Amino acid sequence: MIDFDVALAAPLALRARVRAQSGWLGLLGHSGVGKSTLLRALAGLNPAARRLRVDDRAVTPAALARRVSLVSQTPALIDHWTVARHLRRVARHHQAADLAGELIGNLGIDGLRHLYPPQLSGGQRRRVALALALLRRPRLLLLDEPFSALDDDSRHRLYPKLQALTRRLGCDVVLVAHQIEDIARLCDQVAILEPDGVSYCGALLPGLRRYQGQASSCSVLLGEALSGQAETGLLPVAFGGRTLWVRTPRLPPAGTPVRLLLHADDVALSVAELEGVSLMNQLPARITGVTVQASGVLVECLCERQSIQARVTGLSQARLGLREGGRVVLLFKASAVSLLTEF
Amino acid sequence: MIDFDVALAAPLALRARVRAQSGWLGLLGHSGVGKSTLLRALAGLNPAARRLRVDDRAVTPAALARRVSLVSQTPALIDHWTVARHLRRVARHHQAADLAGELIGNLGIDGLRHLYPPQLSGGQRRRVALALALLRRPRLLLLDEPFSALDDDSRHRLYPKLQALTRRLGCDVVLVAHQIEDIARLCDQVAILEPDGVSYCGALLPGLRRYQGQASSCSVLLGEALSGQAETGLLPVAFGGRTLWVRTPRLPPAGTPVRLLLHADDVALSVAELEGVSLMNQLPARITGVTVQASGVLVECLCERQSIQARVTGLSQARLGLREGGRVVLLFKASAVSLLTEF
Amino acid sequence: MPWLASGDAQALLLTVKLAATTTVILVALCLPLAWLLVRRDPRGRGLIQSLVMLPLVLPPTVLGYYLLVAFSPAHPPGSWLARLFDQQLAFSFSGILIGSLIYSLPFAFRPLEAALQQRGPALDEAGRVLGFPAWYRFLFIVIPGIWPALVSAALLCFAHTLGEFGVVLMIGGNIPGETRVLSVALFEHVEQMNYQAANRLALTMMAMAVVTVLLSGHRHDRF
Amino acid sequence: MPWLASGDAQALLLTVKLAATTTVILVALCLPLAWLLVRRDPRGRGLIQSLVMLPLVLPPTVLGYYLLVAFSPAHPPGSWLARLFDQQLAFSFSGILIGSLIYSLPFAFRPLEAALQQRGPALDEAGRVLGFPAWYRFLFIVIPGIWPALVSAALLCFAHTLGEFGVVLMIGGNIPGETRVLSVALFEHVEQMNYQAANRLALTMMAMAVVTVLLSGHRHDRF
Amino acid sequence: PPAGAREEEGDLRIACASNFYPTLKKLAVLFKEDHPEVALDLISGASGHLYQQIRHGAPYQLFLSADSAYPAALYRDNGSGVPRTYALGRLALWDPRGLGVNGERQYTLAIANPATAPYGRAAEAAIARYRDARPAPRWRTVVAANVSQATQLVDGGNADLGLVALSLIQARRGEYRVVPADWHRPLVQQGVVVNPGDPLAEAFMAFLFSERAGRLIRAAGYALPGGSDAVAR
Ligand SMILES: Nc1ncnc2c1ncn2[C@@H]1O[C@H](COP(=O)(O)OP(=O)(O)OP(=O)(O)O)[C@@H](O)[C@H]1O
Ligand SMILES: Nc1ncnc2c1ncn2[C@@H]1O[C@H](COP(=O)(O)OP(=O)(O)OP(=O)(O)O)[C@@H](O)[C@H]1O
Ligand SMILES: [Mg+2]
Ligand SMILES: [Mg+2]
Repeated sequence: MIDFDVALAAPLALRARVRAQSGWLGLLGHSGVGKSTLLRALAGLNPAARRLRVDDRAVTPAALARRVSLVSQTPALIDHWTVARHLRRVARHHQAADLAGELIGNLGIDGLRHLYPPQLSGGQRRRVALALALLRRPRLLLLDEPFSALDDDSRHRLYPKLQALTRRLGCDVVLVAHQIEDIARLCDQVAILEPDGVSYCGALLPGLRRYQGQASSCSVLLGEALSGQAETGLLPVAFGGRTLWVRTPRLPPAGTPVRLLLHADDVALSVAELEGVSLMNQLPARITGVTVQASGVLVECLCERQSIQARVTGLSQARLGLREGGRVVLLFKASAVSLLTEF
Repeated sequence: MIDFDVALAAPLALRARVRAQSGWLGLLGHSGVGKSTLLRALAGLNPAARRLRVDDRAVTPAALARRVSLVSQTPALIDHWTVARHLRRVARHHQAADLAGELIGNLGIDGLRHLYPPQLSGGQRRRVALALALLRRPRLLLLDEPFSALDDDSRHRLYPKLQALTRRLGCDVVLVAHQIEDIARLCDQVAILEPDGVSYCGALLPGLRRYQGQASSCSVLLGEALSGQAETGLLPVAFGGRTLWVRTPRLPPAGTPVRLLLHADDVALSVAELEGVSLMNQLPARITGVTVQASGVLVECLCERQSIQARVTGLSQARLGLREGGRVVLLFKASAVSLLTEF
Repeated sequence: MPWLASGDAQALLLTVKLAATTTVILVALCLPLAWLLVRRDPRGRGLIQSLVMLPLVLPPTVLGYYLLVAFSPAHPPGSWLARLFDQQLAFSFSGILIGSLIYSLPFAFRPLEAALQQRGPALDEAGRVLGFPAWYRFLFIVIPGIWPALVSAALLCFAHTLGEFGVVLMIGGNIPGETRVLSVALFEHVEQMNYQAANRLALTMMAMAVVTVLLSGHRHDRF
Repeated sequence: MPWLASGDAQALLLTVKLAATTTVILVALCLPLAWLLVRRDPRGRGLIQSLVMLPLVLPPTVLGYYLLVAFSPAHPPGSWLARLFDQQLAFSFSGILIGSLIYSLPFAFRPLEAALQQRGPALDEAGRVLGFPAWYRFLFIVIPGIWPALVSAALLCFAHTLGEFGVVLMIGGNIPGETRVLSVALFEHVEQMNYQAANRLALTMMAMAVVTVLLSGHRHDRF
Repeated sequence: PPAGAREEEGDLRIACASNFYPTLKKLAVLFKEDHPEVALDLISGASGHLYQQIRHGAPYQLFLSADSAYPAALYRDNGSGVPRTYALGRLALWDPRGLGVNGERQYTLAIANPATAPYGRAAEAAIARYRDARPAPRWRTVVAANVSQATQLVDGGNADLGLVALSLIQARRGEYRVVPADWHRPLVQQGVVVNPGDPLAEAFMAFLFSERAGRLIRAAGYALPGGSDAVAR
């Protein structure tokens, strides 16, 4: 359970109430809206916060500081301690020597032990700060854009490790990230911060849709992994009575419930099922809504009782005669589907 | 012409030689490889650089500092100056009062004028630093992850403005970004920095391919804009004898040569042209190569004398009988193509 | 003839003892006090800051005179102090130590406070984010973080106590082995127009100072 | 009866003039010197640092004596100086000014150097990135950036010159309106067992110090 | 209390005005010949300082002051012994570089501070006396904190002439002229036993008035009380 209620004092007067399930919570908001300020208050670093309630109890900043770890946008480290000394002292102080070795390996900071913080690169500094934050075995971990200096590859390798770790340590996470993809991959829930407070707090997809306006839309599909062949890199997923094909480097065990992400822009429509095409997924569906937008026509379909969106051009809409109640086939490649579930 | 040759001294002994066309050059490299250190040396901030040659002439750090602007990962500002004073003083010092107003508008920092740097959010600070860097009318602009605290939307709105500005000011740009997408959108060329030097410096796509290994592949297509209807958001592009449809919010004037980016993962293959589908682009092509990769089968095709790549699953390859010399139709949505050219 | 007169050697030892004790006590006292002022920022902060400066404003002899009055066992502050220390404070080592402490207070306090004000809060926050308790942050993070300022304050204190003279002369009374420090001895040599001994003593003191400063400088360049 | 004797009022003015001049000159001199040391980090840095401390090590009276020797028009340094300043330095305002400058040098130099060392390079680089020339960065970026340390150094200087006494007494010759400063006047009152006048003067000096410190504190809290 | 100590044994701390200190050191050697068991601590300082210290409990047994005001105050307020004059200081005009007083250029004359030092007061009186007799002399007076600093000013060349203690200069180079004793009030050197009845202090006091001591004191440039102006030269 992530449950807090914070009122910040002027100059950034802001009241933020969030109540969400345990796990990873994405915090969305435009630049300068107050995300970092809110996280600092939650970490007990804003003595001017007018109100601090966590789990429905008033808490002092000092009490918060003990249980909450923050990795800020530009993490502060102790300039006169080496990385090794940071790790050693924090581990000693929180009886976490065992955890230290694991974190060092997972975050790739082994080679940095002898360096002082001013010698670290931006990405290295963040990884060190992340390791230190986890070493404290916090109840709540606050991450303020921790991945922005990592390239896509390293990021994707890091995510499952992080999720496993936080699950094991039993700590909830609030993640601020400007890459929607990071949020979508890691979080089950999001909160949207606006200048007058938290305007949304709940499930991931409605949140993302709300936050991004109609600019980009995506669907989350729920299914169950079937057993596939690892060599092909293709995972068959039971989706209602049908099978979807998902490209993924590692296959989850059969029977795992999986969450799939599909962007409306990656879905094409056809009036009938096709032969002789490389598109692996063809789903017959019923059109439940057609919305004309600046960027195209958003077609909302229902298939196996789940909602899937496709965006096509106005020309195609006219040509195929798409309208509510009509029947279409949804076409998308196995590579268009991403597996959100980390395992 | 971007042309420099820098040798850094220990502890990060690194020799970097880059020679590229004028414009935007992306600098790729893993975290900690020395990108920021290199940029600092190029900005004249590393007095220990053992060798500094620009445009084939040896230069001193001080001379570099005069002509080169740097926006670093955590830009340093003057803590006791308001944003307004920063802008005013830098503008006065570089006779750029006219430019200031424009930058303030474009970068959305108007509301920040009365704030001191410690009060700025991460994204605001970067935007202010960017404005100041441009105000100096540098010959060379060095950007070290300037966009990492901006959300996708703001970023995409910023790009064309930035490109127009740097073109007008006649300044070349070296951009470090961990989001490959940023590089792909903004840069025509990339350099790859590895621990033992610059391993690649040249055109964007081979560079990206080389950097990412075979994980993702994309093609760049050259065409010429035709006149389209702005309301539809669709741009017809003459591609050899055929017409491609590209979704874009703003249409370039007819006759503009355009560069299009197409990811192999967004291209499907079919044995014949299809009817009754929403896919706007169907290009007949000849297969020139088939490569089996861990992540699928990369099919290289030739169409209108340009090379386009598609990645399909091994299953599809077998089903469609794809092999070198065969004929296929390339299928992709209008939204799968991004217009790289900014205008 | 030895380089220093025998009395001067004794004075040298006493001086080093006095200067070192003063420096250690002052730094140990001013660090927490200044930190408290910076952290809590109490209402009376400006007043405390200025009170701390007062010893500097009075000529040392005059300050010494007032201290002498205060230490006098005839009336209250002095009689209490005498009972507390179990001896008369004036004309004893404890007495000149207290005098030195008061007189050198500003040199320790001010630079430390300025440094803590500029770098302390950021250092403290860094430690807080890592989950260390307040005392730990102060001892192991804040103090090493302002090391150059600390060295500079300690040096000022030490050197100032070496040369200090008015207060010590007044409340110490020039008693060999107990309160006769180098500066007093040097003063006497000059007063007696004993120039060779004076020059030697001055050279010795300056050499001590140079060595102290050079030694203390080593840590500066750690980063 | 007026609060201060008429001679004391004159001494007050002279003292403020001396202290203010000393402070301004010292700060203006030490800032660039310290900055040079920090930026260039020359080989002899440690030596310069320790030389600067030397005036502190000698008892003021002794320092004054050596200055007298140096100022003596009978032989070289003094005879040159006398020609340069077109007057004998001893027993003149210029003379006690030079004495004060030398004696207070460490208090200005050390805190400034420590502050410049800790914050200067980062501030300078920020200005460099914005394309400002070196002199501009130093004047408008580095100096305001170490403001608390600068105030603290200036206050130490000022207060120390107010109370300074040994050097001035030695080389000044106690000439009313020219070299008779407050501390000398105060010293005389005590010596003459003129306790009421002494107390008043001491109170006045301490009040001046408190006001100065309180005024200087205002800028501290700008952020 | 010193009264309980054996008569010829123990510590004796003598606080002495700095101008008399060199002479006292010589006297101490003599005294030790007679009293080998006595450890002497000689403490020099400005008479005013020493007075303040004694008033506030300094552990000095005997006080040799250059200014009669302080012993008187001690006698009055502190219950100290009766002040006794053991020597009279003599003022001299010191002209180490032989400039003569009536030359063309302006001279700098160093004197001790009349406000605090007896020699300063004497010098002031002497100057007034001199002015009464002659047209205004061409000199500028600079004031040193005490008489030994005035001597240093002349010695170092910062001042041309000095009106200083004869005891400080008679062994040094250069010309001097002793100022007639009646040009100023007598410069009494007074001794006072801080705690009356202190045997060691009393013993030293008695020694001061012995003939051997008197000879030494006179040789050092002082006159003896009661005696004529019997200074050599
Ligand atoms: N003293 C002040 N006066 C006015 N506004 C202030 C003051 N201090 C901070 N602010 C504002 O408070 C906000 C702080 O935002 P914060 O750093 O929490 O943003 P953020 O959501 O983390 O943004 P980013 O995504 O760019 O990091 C900024 O908009 C800043 O302008
Ligand atoms: N004194 C030193 N000893 C050893 N290595 C050092 C030292 N100083 C810096 N380094 C190394 O130099 C590198 C500096 O990298 P730099 O900051 O240029 O990386 P970067 O490519 O910008 O990385 P990022 O993408 O994370 O910002 C780091 O790998 C760091 O470990
Ligand atoms: Mg932020
Ligand atoms: Mg970097």
